[in-house]
Formats: sequence, structure tokens, C-alpha cells
Amino acid sequence: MKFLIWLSSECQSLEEMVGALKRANHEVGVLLIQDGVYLADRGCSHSDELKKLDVPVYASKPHVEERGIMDRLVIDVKLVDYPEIVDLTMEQYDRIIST
Amino acid sequence: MKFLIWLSSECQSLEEMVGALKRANHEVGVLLIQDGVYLADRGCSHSDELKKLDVPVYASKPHVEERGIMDRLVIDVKLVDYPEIVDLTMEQYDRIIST
Amino acid sequence: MEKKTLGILIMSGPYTFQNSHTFYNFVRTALDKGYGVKVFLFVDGVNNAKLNQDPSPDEPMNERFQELADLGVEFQACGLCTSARGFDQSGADFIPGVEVSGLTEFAEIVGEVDRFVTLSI
Amino acid sequence: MEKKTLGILIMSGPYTFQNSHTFYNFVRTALDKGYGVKVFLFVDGVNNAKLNQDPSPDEPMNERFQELADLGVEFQACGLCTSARGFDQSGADFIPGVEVSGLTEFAEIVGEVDRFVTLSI
Amino acid sequence: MEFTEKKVMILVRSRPFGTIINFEGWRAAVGMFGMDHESFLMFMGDGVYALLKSMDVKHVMMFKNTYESFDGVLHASKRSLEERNISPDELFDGVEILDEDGVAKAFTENEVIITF
Amino acid sequence: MEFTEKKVMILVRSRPFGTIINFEGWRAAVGMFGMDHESFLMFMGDGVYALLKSMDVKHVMMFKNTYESFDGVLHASKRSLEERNISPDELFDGVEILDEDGVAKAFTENEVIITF
Repeated sequence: MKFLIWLSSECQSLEEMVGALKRANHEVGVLLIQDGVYLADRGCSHSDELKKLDVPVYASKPHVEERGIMDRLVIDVKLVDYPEIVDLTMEQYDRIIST
Repeated sequence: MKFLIWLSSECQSLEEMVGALKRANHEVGVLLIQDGVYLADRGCSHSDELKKLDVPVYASKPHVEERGIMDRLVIDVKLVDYPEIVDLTMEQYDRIIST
Repeated sequence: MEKKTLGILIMSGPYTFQNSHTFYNFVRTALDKGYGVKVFLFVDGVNNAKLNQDPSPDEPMNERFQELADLGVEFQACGLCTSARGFDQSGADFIPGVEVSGLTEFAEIVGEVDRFVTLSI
Repeated sequence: MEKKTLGILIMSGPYTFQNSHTFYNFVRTALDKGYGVKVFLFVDGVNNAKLNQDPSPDEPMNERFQELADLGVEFQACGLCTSARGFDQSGADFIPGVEVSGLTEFAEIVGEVDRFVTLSI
Repeated sequence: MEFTEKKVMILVRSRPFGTIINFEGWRAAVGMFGMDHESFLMFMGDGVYALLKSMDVKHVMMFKNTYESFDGVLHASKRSLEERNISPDELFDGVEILDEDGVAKAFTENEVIITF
Repeated sequence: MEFTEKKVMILVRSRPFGTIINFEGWRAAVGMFGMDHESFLMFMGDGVYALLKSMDVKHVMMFKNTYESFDGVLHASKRSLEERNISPDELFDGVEILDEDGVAKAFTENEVIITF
């Protein structure tokens, strides 16, 4: 089963949740949205944790751009706009976990 | 000068702020209120940081009690109710920094 | 094949949190792609539907929510949350198309959607 | 000697955040000790003053804010925040004693108080 | 889609008291029974603080009782508890503690996840 | 107390965009001039993200311009910037970076501190 973590603010328990799902052989993706995009910023002390999870990371392009952190991203994210966010949510993943 | 840190949610930059004031020879106290009281809970990874600051720590008694963490406090706090909170704010400290 | 339906729970009010803007863009795009959308306004989320909001011109919340309702989005608002905040239980304080109901209607939405997203504070 | 005055900025609405409860207990105690209190309602803080709130009986927000106003607390509400949320600029949607004004009045409060506390989200 | 009875997880990650979100999770868990869904109340992260039996339960007692009267079970993540130094005997009676496998299974078996 | 013109610190610690609180800090900083206070805009913690010159400034441009037209200076904590790997050349022109002594001095010299 494919889970999409819709992450809009903090990173509390991200490893706990993603790790459990991965070790149970599920596919997991993380969508950084709103303040969630700071998790990929080089100033965030938790970005290493996210990197180690080794899962696809999507980041909302409008939210990265308005915050001016495009050149500061330290995680290999796929930038997505609303059409792709809808597609991830409705088609590419089976179930959403909002955090 | 005596500063009171009114701490109601998170501990971001607490050392930065308290440390700067202490090293400039000011007196600093920390008042934990609302969710701020979790900072003194034995489950909070930042409670050591607070302990090391070596400043008087006050904790709002009603907020500790309702959360049921009275027996879990790992920091030597002075429990205060509203009359003492008002007294701390208006008389015992000169300036409040809300965080 | 029938298009899937998206369910959303929103618990934050407009202006203070970015959720309402994301909500509009996300839902509007889902509609454009042909999906159905059902929304439950919970806690401060009911504030999004309040009539006569007069914010800065680039955030016309009433027009945006009205637009979504006119495009067929189902909006249910928590009744207890509505009356707690001093708004009319009949829905008279809300944009047309928002129905004041309760958690049973929320549970109904949950049973009718293919994907579910929570927008909290 | 004249008693000191406490200034408070509150930016959260009732119910969702614990601030409003802490605010009431804190301000009521300060009044009982003889201090003056001046309050600016900013952002979602203006929602605290909304009339006809009907929450659970142990959280009678209107009665509590009215009680504080009757005891002499000065309440100013941000006008832009008020109209953005669809409330009457005259203050007609708010409990008596709350004045809809602006940041100049906020700056006035800041100049008139001995201690200042911010209650944010 | 046509209405379908589902397995619904109410995932509570917020702390109690500071905001009302945690308490509203309990309420929503009860609400799911209104349409005959199976309701699965799961506490993770700081949400587990809401399971301390020493807590003032006035805000959740009614929902907790109703949820349990429908045979609803309270679930907590073992790791979240351990990270917060919360031992099982500090929790309400009847809390089921899920290890990593249990957490993964819960996310798989519940068809809808609603976060508070 | 009788009205007194004061030195007022607007202490911005919240992140921009996710909530409006950060932007309202800029507005409040301008508002202080309405009663002839001295207004001291100070960014600490995640608040420093609001000083990235690559940021979309549409929400704050008007306040920023007005604040600066009153000779207001933007201040940032050196340590907050360093902890977030933000170098001075990423910031708006004219931001004054305060080291620990500067931060302590700012808290001492400003008579009122309002947090956003």
C-alpha cells in the first residue's frame, strides 16, 4: 500500500511513522506543504532525519518560492504545484496521513 | 534588571535569550504556563536545557495539575497560582518577555 | 469510470493560518480535474464560511468559498462549533451552500470519499 | 502610590486555544489586587468579544469578558481584523465596552502600562 | 463514492489542553459511530499525554465513556510513550500499546485516517 | 500610568507565511510610530526567515517601507541566523546583526517587549 504523509508544520514522530510503514514493506512518500517546506531547508536541524528516511519527498513549489528558500534546499525534493499535489493525493497514493 | 520569560508553548531560542541576559548580569526567571509546563516534564527532551540555565523556574499549578504531570516534573519548579503569577508579573520582575 | 471524491476536514479559521489559502487552491484544482469534493468545517474552520468578511482584496475568502460551493463542493459545518462562536444555527451567517449540521454528517462524508485530508492548526 | 497598570495583547480566539481562559483568570486576579488592565484584541483575538457565543456552560466567554469590562478593563479591538472577519465596525457585534479602533490606540495602550504580556498562538 | 461503512482511524498527535484539537479528536471518534463506522482511536507523538490517568478528564470524560461503551479501544504508540518516559502504569486502564508492527498494521487496516 | 513615549521592541519569533502572526509584527512595528514611540524590530528564532531577501515580500512590503521611512532598522540575532545557516548576504539590505551583547542590550534598552 502507498501512503502519502501530508506534512504542513512540524516533524514530530515523522521517523516513527514513516519507519514503521517502510519496515512493513509499504511505500511512503512525504509531501512538504506550507511551513512543512522548512523541513528541507538547510537551517532545519531535522532535515538529516528526513534525508535518512530515503523516501520520495515532494515540496509545494508555491510555498517554497514565497518563503524564498529555493536555493537553500538540502534535500532532493520534487517540486510540485497544485495539479501534481491533487494527482499525488487522488491517484498516485492510496491513503493520506496528514500531520 | 529582572526579566521574566512568560513561556506558554515552545522552547525555541530559550537558551539564546536567557543566556544573553544572564551573561549581561541580568536576573532572569522563567514562568511555565499552559503547554509551557511540559518543558519541566520528564518526557521533554529540552528539560535538560532548561535545567542547565540555572534560573528560577515557576510553573502554573492549575496547568500542571490538569495535565496530570505533577509527579513527572524533573525540574525544581516553584508552583504558582494566579495571585502569584500576577505578583511575579507586576512586582517581582521588571519586564516580561512572552514566548 | 466514476471520478473519485476528496474529503477534507478543516479546523483553522481564515487569515491567521495559511490553511484556507491552500484549501482553496487545492480544492479548486481538484474540481478542475473532475473530482468531487466534500468538506467538513470543524472548530475554528466554521469561521471560513462567515458572511461579510472584508479582508485585503487579494484574500476574498467569501468569494472563494462561494465559488467552490457554486461549483458543487459540499460544505457541512459543525453545529456546536457554530453556536459556540455566536453564529446562527440556521446557517444565516454563512455563505449560501454551507449546511450547519453535526458529526453524523461528518461521519457520512467520511463514508463517501476516496481520499481524506485533514487541515489542522 | 498609584497602582500599576497591566497591558495585554491577545491574538488567539476562544475555545481553540487555552489563552482565553488563562487571560480571564490572570486579568480577574490582577483586578482583585487593584491593578488597572488595558487589553488590545488583535488578529483572531477580536473573536473573544463576539456577542451571542453559546459554548459549553463552563466556558461562558461572553459573561467573562463582560465581567472584566464592567470591572473597568479597557478593551480595544483592531478595526481591520474586525472587518476582515465580517464583524460590524461600530462594535455592534461585540460585548458592550469593547471599542473598535486601530493600531494607534494599541500604541496608546503600550504607552500607558507598566507591564506588558503577549498572548499569541 | 457511494456511502460505505469504513474502518476509521482518529490519529491524535496534538497535546491536550493547550489547544482544543486533542479533545475534539475524542469527540470525532465517537461521532464515527453515528454512521456505523469502526472507530479506532490512536495516540502518537505528544498526543499520548492525553492518556495519563492523572489528567483532569473533565473535557473528555463524556466522549471517553461513550467511545468505550461502543467497545472502542484506546491505542498508544509504544515508541511515543517511551520517548516521553511514560510507563504503561501511568495510563488509563485498557489502553492498548502498539509496537512498530502494530502501528503499521493499524495504518494499513484503517481505511481513513483523520488527524487531530 | 500616564501616557509616556517609550522604546518598544517588536520581537518576531514566528515563521512567516504559515501564520499571519509574523506579518502582523511588521504592522505593529509601524503602528508604534502612531504615538511617537521608538520602534525596534527584532527577529529571533525562526522569525529570522522573514529577513531573506529572496522571500516574496508582498505581505510586508508596505510595512517594511513605512518602518524604514521612519528610520526604523531591522535587527536579527546572530546566533539565530547561524543556527539556521543563514548568511548575512542572504538578508535584506540594512539588516543589523546583533551578537549576544547586542541582544542583551536591546532587551535592556527597550522598555516594552511585544512578541509576534
